[in-house]
Amino acid sequence: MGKKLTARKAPEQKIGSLVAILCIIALYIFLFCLDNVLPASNGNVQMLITVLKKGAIYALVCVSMNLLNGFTGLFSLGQAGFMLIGAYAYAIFAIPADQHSAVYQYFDGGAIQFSIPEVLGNVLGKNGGAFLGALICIIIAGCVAAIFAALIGIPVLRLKSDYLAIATLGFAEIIRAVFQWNGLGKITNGSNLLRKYTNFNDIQIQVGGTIFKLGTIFPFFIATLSILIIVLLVTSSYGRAFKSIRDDEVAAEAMGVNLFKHKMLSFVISSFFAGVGGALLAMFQTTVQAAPFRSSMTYEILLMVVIGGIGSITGSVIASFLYISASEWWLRFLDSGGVTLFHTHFNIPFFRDGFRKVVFSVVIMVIVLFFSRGIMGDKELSFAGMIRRLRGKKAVPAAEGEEDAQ
Amino acid sequence: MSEKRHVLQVENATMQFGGVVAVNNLTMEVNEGEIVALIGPNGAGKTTAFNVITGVYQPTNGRVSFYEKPMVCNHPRGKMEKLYKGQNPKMYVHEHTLAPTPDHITKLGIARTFQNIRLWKSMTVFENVIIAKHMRAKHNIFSSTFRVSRKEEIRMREETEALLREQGLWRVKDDLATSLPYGLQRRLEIARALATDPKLLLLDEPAAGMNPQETLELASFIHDIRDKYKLTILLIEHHMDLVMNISDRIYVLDFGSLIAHGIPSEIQANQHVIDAYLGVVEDE
Amino acid sequence: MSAWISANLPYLLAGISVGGQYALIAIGYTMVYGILRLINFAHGDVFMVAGLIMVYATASLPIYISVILVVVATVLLGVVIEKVAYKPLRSAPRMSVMISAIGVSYLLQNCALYFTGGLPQVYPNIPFLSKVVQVGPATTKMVTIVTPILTLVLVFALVALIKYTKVGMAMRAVSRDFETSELMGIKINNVISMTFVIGCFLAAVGSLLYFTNYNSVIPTSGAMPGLKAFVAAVFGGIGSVPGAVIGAFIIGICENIIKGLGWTVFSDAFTFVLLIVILLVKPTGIFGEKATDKV
Amino acid sequence: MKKILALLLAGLMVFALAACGTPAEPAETEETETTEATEATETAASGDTIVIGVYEPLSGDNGAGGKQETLGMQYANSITPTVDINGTTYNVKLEVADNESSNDKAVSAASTLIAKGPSVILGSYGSGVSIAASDTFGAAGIPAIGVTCTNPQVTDGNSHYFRICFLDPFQGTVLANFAKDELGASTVYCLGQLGNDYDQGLINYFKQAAEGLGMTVITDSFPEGNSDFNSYLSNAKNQGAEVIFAPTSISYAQMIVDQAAAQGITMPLLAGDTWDSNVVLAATQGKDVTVYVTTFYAEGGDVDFENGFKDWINGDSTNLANNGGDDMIAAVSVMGYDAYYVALEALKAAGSADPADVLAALPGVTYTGVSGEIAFNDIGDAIRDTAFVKQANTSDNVWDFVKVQSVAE
Repeated sequence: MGKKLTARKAPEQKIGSLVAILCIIALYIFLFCLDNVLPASNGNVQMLITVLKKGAIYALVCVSMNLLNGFTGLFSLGQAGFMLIGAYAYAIFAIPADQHSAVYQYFDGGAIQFSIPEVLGNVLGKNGGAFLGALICIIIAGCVAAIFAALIGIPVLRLKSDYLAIATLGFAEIIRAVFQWNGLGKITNGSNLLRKYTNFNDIQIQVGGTIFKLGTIFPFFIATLSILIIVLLVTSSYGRAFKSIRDDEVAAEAMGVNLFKHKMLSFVISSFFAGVGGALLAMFQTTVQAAPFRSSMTYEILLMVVIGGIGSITGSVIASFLYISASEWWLRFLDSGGVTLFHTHFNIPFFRDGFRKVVFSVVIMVIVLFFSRGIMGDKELSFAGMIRRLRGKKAVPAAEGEEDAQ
Repeated sequence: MSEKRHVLQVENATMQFGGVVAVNNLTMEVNEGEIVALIGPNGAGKTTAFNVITGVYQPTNGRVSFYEKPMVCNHPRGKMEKLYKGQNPKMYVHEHTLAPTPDHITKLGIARTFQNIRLWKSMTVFENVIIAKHMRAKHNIFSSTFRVSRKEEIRMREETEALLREQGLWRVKDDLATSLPYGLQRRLEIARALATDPKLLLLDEPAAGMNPQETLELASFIHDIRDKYKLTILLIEHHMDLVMNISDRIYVLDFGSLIAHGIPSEIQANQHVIDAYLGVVEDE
Repeated sequence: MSAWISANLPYLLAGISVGGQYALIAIGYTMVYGILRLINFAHGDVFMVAGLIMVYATASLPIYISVILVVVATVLLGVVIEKVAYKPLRSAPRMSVMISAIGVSYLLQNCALYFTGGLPQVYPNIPFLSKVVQVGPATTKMVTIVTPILTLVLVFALVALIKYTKVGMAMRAVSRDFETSELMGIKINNVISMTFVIGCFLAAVGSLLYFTNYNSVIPTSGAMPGLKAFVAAVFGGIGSVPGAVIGAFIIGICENIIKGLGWTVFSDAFTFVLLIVILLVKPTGIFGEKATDKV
Repeated sequence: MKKILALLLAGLMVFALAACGTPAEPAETEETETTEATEATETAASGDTIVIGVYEPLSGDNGAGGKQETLGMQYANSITPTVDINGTTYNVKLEVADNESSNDKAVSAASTLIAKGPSVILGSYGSGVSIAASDTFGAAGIPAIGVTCTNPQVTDGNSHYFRICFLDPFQGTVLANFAKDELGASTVYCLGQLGNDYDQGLINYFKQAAEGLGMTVITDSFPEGNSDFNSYLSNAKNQGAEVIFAPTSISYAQMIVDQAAAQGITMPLLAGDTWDSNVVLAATQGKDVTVYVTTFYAEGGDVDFENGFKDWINGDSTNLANNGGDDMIAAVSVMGYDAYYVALEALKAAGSADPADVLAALPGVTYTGVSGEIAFNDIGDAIRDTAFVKQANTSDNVWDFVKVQSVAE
């Protein structure tokens, strides 16, 4: 009977997975072309690359927050704090040794005097060192964030709903103050920027005599991998247990789900990926400072999660790409005093600095008010589901559906 | 199995909320294979007793043993030492305090249903049942996430399928739990409890909201599952027909205290019980 | 001794005054939470907008009319926000309403940014409040002394209102049980509007005091006081008015003592540490009611 | 209820389906977007227009300063809207991108600018954002001219970032000398914003210099969003400070001045170039405070420029609002003005609008601007050895020139 069960994958699902994989491949080829074939001098390619990178990073962070808020029902607002930890942990271990005196200019070159990409670079060559070193630093970043989460979680996860939210929010603020403290300056550089560490531009491969840049593929690679792991987790037995806690804690406990253990797992894993996201953000920004990781960053992530749909991974991914593109790219013309259409410039009186943000917040309000369950609700966008719908069959709840990658 | 073992022993259990004594010095036992009913008027403390047994509340005083091994034990402490209104405050002072969480107790082999159905709303019937299998599966978060313990997952799915088929819920397996009709929801809650492989099943008003026909079916259903899964059953119920029909023994609570216990015919004749119920034999 | 007092009195004065301002904002949080179970993230920004209205109003109107205008306009703003952003979501999941609150907060901040052009606006001097006075060895603005007194007066008035008037009774009923109150014929919408009226009225008064003390209004002016006030509300047990006030004073005073002790880096962090410690000891705050989940 | 829910779900599905086309394949949609935008760039580049990117904070903590700096550039652009390169006259177009004073927005803002195809970029006010965007400019091969970013790290370790202002080590030393020589201080209380690299960096250099001069320095910092400075001012008083050095951003400056006056703090307040703003000046009016700032330019340096600038500001309500409501000339505006001309010089020297040529030509550019001689050293920093010290006149709403301070190094 068991064989029947596992073997009985619907044909749509097979096709769906195939389409999803093809799409990922196509996406990666496109990203590769973006970095290497399309002219780098073209500003719009630059802009597209920027938005895609940042979108991928936020997609990962949103999914990690969704795991906590959407799938486990833990209302936590500490995401920016864990991203901060990840960003710092990454940067600290990836600053080349000879740059320490410049970066830690007020702290005698800092306490840590080696760089993982560099150490590896001595063995694997510069490119290999940068790639593997960045990877290891990212994992370290995730682990440090996870360790912090485990320590915070022990006391804090006993709290319920809004009290948990405010406690985690407070924790994020505490972390920010600690990282800005001059007392830890030898490690965190106090209020000053960490910079010069391995960033996306350093990720490249050399085939023969040509160098191929992988700066855009890299964040997508990490984000896809991380999101894939989260998807696997959510669809596993543990993921179901998380959802049972979200739906009804008392019933979950009565059915043998250890609340503390599962909440802790979800919290730690979510923080791990928030840390990874923070590390990627550090790579993207090329500088790290604690100041931007304030509570408004958490709110922004939460907004994306809710716009995408709480409990929908594809929703989070879609929403973060849309959000980042809209806020950082598509709406920028609103700031510039007018629009240029068909080679004519129209001056529009309201269009001045800040109008973009006003319009953007109005758009957000409209979405929140009229699509209060978000773009996707708690459903997933799946190719299998689409095929089914196209065939006019009855839609099956999407939990079993295949993920589309990004 | 000549002599019957005590599956559950509740000794001197008192549950006090602030100054309110919800359960007072309750002592009861359930033997292997029995169907025992806990009855009493509304607000008598029946569900509170269930919550004490299943670890939702820690009793203020008293002990609960499962298969003659202490499982829950407490005595009045801290603020409660002065506030305590129940009996035997010193009785368990020298014993180890035991306060397992509900999931721990479920793992020992006690499963329950809820008075107001508590199914997982956003999940399908199938998922509702398979989650109850989660705790006994041999896996950890890594093996489960990376599908290393796929065999375990397959086993869980098979067992869930078997259980759902037995309970006649297979054809609705992909429906949302909350979209089922009321009777099926109750049935699903029992199925979910059974999925935890319990030895003792606690049913909190399984017949609430059912018509006489359904109630009649429920009686035989309870008998069936008792025999089939070798269960011991403790239930709270207001439908006296059902209670009298299926119970081996009955405990009667009123205002938190035990006022009577015995076989159904004894209870029916007991004046205390009649007084307590006076006119409110059947609710709803 | 007198040297010690003259050295430390300013911290205490600052603490009490800050506490009073937090208290006035915190009441808005706590009342809305008590009734709607909503963390009204926009409240801090309503407070900021009240400051801006004052700045713009005094540009063309005499100061006393401006003060009245500020109070009226702020109350109106609060009610409008409730009607537009929260009411349509009454049956939606709680998270959606909260997101709506965050959205409103964004909108208010961004509108403020648009209108002020991001420049700090100088808050006008209110004649009586801005006067510099001598308190023992310390010099301070009149508003520092007025704040705690006015706060306490308003809080007592509010507590009396909640306790003895019909609308107060309705509020208490609604905060107990939303559905039942509705069934009992209480006009929920009126009660909720009333909550926002009171909350915004106090925020407006708070903004008059706060910005007289710290005379600069920027679009994010409301964020920190809002967050602190919310912490104060949680600290005292969210939903409880006296709790919020006591929490606010404790936080205001502690914060300034910490600054005086030289731990300035951690003055904000300390507030949150205090909060987390309190929550661990009393998971629902000092005066919060224990949440009972009927099984 | 069910019906509504079903309807909602149906609506969602339609929306989801509609959404599928867009986000499932972000690549495709964004590609079309690209081609559109490419056309726009082409029109800009194919004509006789040269784009100069203005990378400034127009919102956030440094919004006020960024706006004033931008005004200087816009004024310069209004006077000299064209540039002759090798005999051809090109129109110069300023493209402004707001970096929101925040590092996490810096990269996107920089990319936005690059998308407009600039030959050179000016900015930013605030060093942190400049450093954050530096690599993005560098990767695109576009040179940048820092206007008032004073942190040494901006130009350190790269070849594409230049700047026309003095540096923090210089400014810190100037301020320390001033505190010692003119104010006769022996104990200085330094107050900066926690997490702000400008504040902390300048305090650090000040501290080094001041301790070298034998002064006692007490440092303190306040968290972001703080508005109650009474306790900090009490700290300064209780610790026996004779001067308060508070190189904060403008919005905090305003509150510090006001609260110092209310607390009756009579010791001088000393600050760096950020405080040289009419907003700070306005806060001092009618109050018993002493405020000194070091800055790049003192009013009266170039009367023609000043009159022209004031007329221009007063002629447009938006400009007036951006300048903080009056026609005070901020030193950052002057620097913005000079930066624009340095950029034009660089374009002329390069002989083309190609960023690579401009980059090659920039190190050799010299220009005599309103703020003085501008020439670059090996690192790309301006060679400057003087700073102006000004004092706030609390009754006339003007800055009084105090002295020109320089360090012999």
